[in-house]
Amino acid sequence: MSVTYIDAIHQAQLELLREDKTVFLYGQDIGDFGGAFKATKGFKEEFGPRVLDAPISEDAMIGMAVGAAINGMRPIVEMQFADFSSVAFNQLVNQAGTHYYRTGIPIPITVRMPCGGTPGSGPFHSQMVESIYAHYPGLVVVTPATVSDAYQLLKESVQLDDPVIFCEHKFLYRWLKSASIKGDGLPLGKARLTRAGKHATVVTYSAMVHEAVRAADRLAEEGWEIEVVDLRSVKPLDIDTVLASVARTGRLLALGEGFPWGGVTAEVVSRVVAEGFHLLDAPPLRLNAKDTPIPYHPDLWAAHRPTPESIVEKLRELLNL
Amino acid sequence: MSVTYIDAIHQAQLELLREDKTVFLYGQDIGDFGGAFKATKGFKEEFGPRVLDAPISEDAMIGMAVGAAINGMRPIVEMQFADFSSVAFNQLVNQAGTHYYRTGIPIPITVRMPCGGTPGSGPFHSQMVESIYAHYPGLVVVTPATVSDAYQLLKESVQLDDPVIFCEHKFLYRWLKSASIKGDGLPLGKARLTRAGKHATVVTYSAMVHEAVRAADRLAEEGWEIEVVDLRSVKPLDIDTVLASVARTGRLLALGEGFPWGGVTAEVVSRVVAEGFHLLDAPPLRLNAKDTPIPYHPDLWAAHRPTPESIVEKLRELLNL
Amino acid sequence: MLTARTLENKLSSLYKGGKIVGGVYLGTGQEALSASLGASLIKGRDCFSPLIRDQAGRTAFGEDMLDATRTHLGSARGPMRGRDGNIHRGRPHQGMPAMISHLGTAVSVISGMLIAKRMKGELDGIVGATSIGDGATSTGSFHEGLNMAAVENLPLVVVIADNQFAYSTPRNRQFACESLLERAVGYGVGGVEVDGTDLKATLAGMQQAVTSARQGFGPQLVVARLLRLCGHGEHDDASYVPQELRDSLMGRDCLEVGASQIIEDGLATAEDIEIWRKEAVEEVQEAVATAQRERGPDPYEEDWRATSVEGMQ
Amino acid sequence: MLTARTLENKLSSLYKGGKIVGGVYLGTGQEALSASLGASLIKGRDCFSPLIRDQAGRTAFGEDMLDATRTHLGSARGPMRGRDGNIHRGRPHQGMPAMISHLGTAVSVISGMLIAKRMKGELDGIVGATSIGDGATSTGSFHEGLNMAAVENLPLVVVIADNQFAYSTPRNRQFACESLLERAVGYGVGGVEVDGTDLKATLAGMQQAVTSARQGFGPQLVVARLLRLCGHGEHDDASYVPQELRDSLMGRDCLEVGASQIIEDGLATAEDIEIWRKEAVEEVQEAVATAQRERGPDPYEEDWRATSVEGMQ
Ligand SMILES: Cc1ncc(C[n+]2csc(CCOP(=O)(O)OP(=O)(O)O)c2C)c(N)n1
Ligand SMILES: Cc1ncc(C[n+]2csc(CCOP(=O)(O)OP(=O)(O)O)c2C)c(N)n1
Ligand SMILES: [Mg+2]
Ligand SMILES: [Mg+2]
Repeated sequence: MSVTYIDAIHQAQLELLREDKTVFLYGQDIGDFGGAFKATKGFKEEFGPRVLDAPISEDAMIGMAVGAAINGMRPIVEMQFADFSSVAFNQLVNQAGTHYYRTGIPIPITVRMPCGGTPGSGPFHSQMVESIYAHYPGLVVVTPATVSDAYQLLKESVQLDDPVIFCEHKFLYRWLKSASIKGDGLPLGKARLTRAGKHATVVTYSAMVHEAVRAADRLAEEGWEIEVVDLRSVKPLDIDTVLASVARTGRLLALGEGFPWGGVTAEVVSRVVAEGFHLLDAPPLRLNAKDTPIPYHPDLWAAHRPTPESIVEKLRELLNL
Repeated sequence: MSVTYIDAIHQAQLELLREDKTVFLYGQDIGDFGGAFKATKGFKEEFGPRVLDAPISEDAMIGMAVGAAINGMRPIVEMQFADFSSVAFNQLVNQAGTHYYRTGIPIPITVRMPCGGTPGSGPFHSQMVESIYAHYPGLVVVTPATVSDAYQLLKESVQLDDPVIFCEHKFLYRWLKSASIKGDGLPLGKARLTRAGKHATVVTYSAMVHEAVRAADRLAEEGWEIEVVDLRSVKPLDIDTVLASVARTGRLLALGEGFPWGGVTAEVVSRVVAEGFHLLDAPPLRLNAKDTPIPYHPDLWAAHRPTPESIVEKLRELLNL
Repeated sequence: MLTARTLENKLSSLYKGGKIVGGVYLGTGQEALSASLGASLIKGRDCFSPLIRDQAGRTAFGEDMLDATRTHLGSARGPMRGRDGNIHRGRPHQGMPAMISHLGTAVSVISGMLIAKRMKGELDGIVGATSIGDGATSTGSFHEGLNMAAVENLPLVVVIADNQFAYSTPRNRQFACESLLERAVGYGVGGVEVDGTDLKATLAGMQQAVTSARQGFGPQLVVARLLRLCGHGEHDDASYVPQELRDSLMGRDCLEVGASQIIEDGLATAEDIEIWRKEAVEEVQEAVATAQRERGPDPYEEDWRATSVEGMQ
Repeated sequence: MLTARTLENKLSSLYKGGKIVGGVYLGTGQEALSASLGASLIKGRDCFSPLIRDQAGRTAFGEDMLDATRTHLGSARGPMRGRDGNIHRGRPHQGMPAMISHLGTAVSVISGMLIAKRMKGELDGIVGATSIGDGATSTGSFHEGLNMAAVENLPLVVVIADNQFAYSTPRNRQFACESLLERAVGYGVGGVEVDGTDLKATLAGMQQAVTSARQGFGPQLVVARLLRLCGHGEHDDASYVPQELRDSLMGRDCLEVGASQIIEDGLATAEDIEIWRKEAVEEVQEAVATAQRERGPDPYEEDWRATSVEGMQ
């Protein structure tokens, strides 16, 4: 039997709801309907008043969660699509993000963000949001790439006392399967060496981990050994693991599916050069999506985001520097 | 007679309103009251219906501006404080930012953002916003540091066919004076060499340009010649001017007043290392504000943001590397 | 109405046959409402920001059917050139903005279009209109936009299609008032409620509202009760809609009601309608065939620019 | 009320004397309304999210005066420890969240606090309350929050201080309805309108609303007409308020009206009030003196952490 990425998210929430009476769910269509992606299927039946359908009010959804957290609950808010969290941006960065620093009271809310592109989803159902939330103080930003991480990091996120932006990748929901939901137990905050190598390091996260591995597979045929580091969370960002990898390979490609200006890849490169300049044998490079809205047409979409082909190409450039 | 930074913004708007009937202003308290910072003083009298007081509806303010721009107007929207644009975030990045790419129709709106810290302004009246907007495709992000740039870049921004996030620094409003409003005519998109040097380059923008110059002055007493580059706009980001400077000095400090994760400084460092790795004699460093909300107390605030002292310290670190 | 229904049925099959990717969102059961709005507006003068379920209104307002088929099929020749899809299309310079997905945000955009016209002295006799669902009235955008339009006394018509559900969420989880028309007074705007399944009543109510707005009486709310006779999108079977509701008057098909009204009033015969239906089928076939023959956008020819002025990225 | 006025007068002089940096925002003229709210709530049980002009309500709800002076003066010992200032203070675990500046956002927060109580089975007989200005009703946050509370049928009281202006913006540039109470029906909530300058009337109206909420009748809107008798902040001379309005009944000082009502009803004599005034002055002096003696936060001792769990930044 195999477990999908969305199964893992479902299972994590199920256990959280069962284990902790202060956990509750809030989101559009998450009740009887089970959510747009069925991540909450069956919960309404079992947990009744702890699974609440929200009106189309993302700002109020987050404000409500903050209030509930103040009074001892651990809300999990489901955004129907991460793209719609733009409407809740203020409550996320200014209400939730500042609360602990200002008042000394932590706000254990988890906001589930179905992120990332799938063919035909277009400009408003495909966005990555990790970079804008990580920019603000006070928010933890988690970006699982594997089935077991989706499960384990979600559990850890909800158990954490601070607000977590939990970025789930929609492309992985049903496509990514695993024999087991149990992982290696790596805690939130630690990056994982997904694939060992010695010629170059690709640092990435979320769905791009798999594209990076594909690119590495192709280059392996030519004798190149590419190391792939999965950040798992972009804030905190486990720069030690990244530096250790760069120390081995001397070459860095920071890879992300988000827009190219700023963001995770820029943060990774900047930290690596500040702390590990001497480790580098070549200029560290970045590969992101293009600097336009995410196009609807699958052909444009495939050209907009990094693909195994464009990653291979970029890695060749890096290896030749 | 001397002109302040806010005078320059006032004058630019006055001329724009006089020269172009399609320019109009929208914002809270900008009518008879002349705006929270008096940037629109007297305009209601002269331009009547082209100066409209807005309700406390930042989302609608931007939506309205987009609609007006579609139908041929050039709205200037004043946010009372840049911090409140978080409420309009969605309309800015998803409505305004995507419009040209999706429809082929440019949206000439300019959003004036009173940014940055002043003592006692606290977490919600001090924020820098350039990094979140520059992250999104389709928005031009302008960050003037001088009186003449405030004037000239605002005029260019409004005349530009694309949406502009115009980041004015509140600390400069009345503190920064100049003998003349006329500048060197450098166009939007070009960075300026504010101060020539040969030992290290500080790349910065907005109010931090002045703090960098102060730091450079202090180090000059010890014989260090620090070059200061004023980006003027962070998107577009004039990497050529930055690279030319780094080519001269071999050392880079990227300096900003924003939060430290991601943002302008990370983008600058990442581009420099990608395109000018061989120019560097030392690891490029960054200095930003601290990773907490901006504190209210002036003593905390002064420790939260970069100061001439902390810039000097960071530059010494860089010079010793 | 008939054309829209015919077109949408075809789009649904194309989606189910894998020819349209992403999603297909239909207005089945809401055509009388949407068409009444489109038909009450004047193309080339008025502005109209259609939403998810407005194929009928688009057609009535004069949108070229090719815009629909090309956008759904991703043709490079459609108004969105493959950059956006399905209902996310428009021709802003022809008075029809291209919706973004974020609900409620069009209310202020259309208001801005009217404000521009006012400033240019072109507002006289003009109306702007947009549609919105019952669920989207819960957005801050809707509130801010309508309130702003009321303050500016704009000739705006906001049509609320209260189809009892937002995706799967029933109206009692969305708002606590009896009828959304009760919101009108709080915004200081006019309003009318109609039975959205009744073409004649809907058209009459719509024309009343559009006329009021046109005459300078400020924003008007039109609240229609009806049921969407399809899923939220064509991926959804709408099994959450209770059978009693489907069987109630609200579950009537406005197209059938409309047809009998037209026949009853002697405006057309059943044979006429049959002929229209056939004509619609032909028109749809042709528009689909044309779009299907056309290429999608070529990624290698794209300029990948999000700003119109060069060097601004 | 008297205490609040006395405290705020003092804060104003401290600001003008350069002892308080940033800004000072007062509730002068709104004390009857705010105090009525605070006094109708039960500390330790109810939740109250005060806004800009709620010093009187804070005091009546039981906020320690030192919280006010310490926060304004930036003492490290205040609840905000110098990290936030002036009115941006609270003690969330004592039922009083610390407002952020973004208007309207507290409505959903206080609703969330109530939802938590409901889930924990502690909601019975509890009320949550928040204040908001006429201007802030134009925010999407207000709309989303109140609508959500109505859907959840929460025991929430939202007090709208319609003081005719939002900063300098008069109400006719803010909304187009006659009275903001007209919004209640559209949200499906109860409501009452009061003359905010009349202490007795305001207290009666407030208690009615709080009681309704407490008894399970869902959210209640209290709309008070009044005038702010100070600037938006102490940097503002409010010269945009027309003299006729100041001279109207709305421009009455609720403190004076309240005093004569108390005397008239035989609840206290003029002498009693004089004594209270003196006591208030002393209390304020002491609270100010204490806060002034205290240190501000030491930047070198700050941990500069925005998350409670180590290693999460
Ligand atoms: C701000 C925002 N949140 C969530 C969504 C996702 N969404 C798309 S349609 C929809 C339901 C809309 O319901 P309603 O407004 O009643 O319109 P209907 O679909 O019934 O026509 C939702 C929740 C969205 N598009 N925008
Ligand atoms: C979202 C948002 N936009 C703008 C502001 C700036 N601002 C602070 S107070 C104020 C006026 C508030 O008016 P009102 O709600 O009537 O309250 P009052 O000051 O009259 O008590 C404004 C515009 C803000 N705090 N939040
Ligand atoms: Mg609906
Ligand atoms: Mg007010």
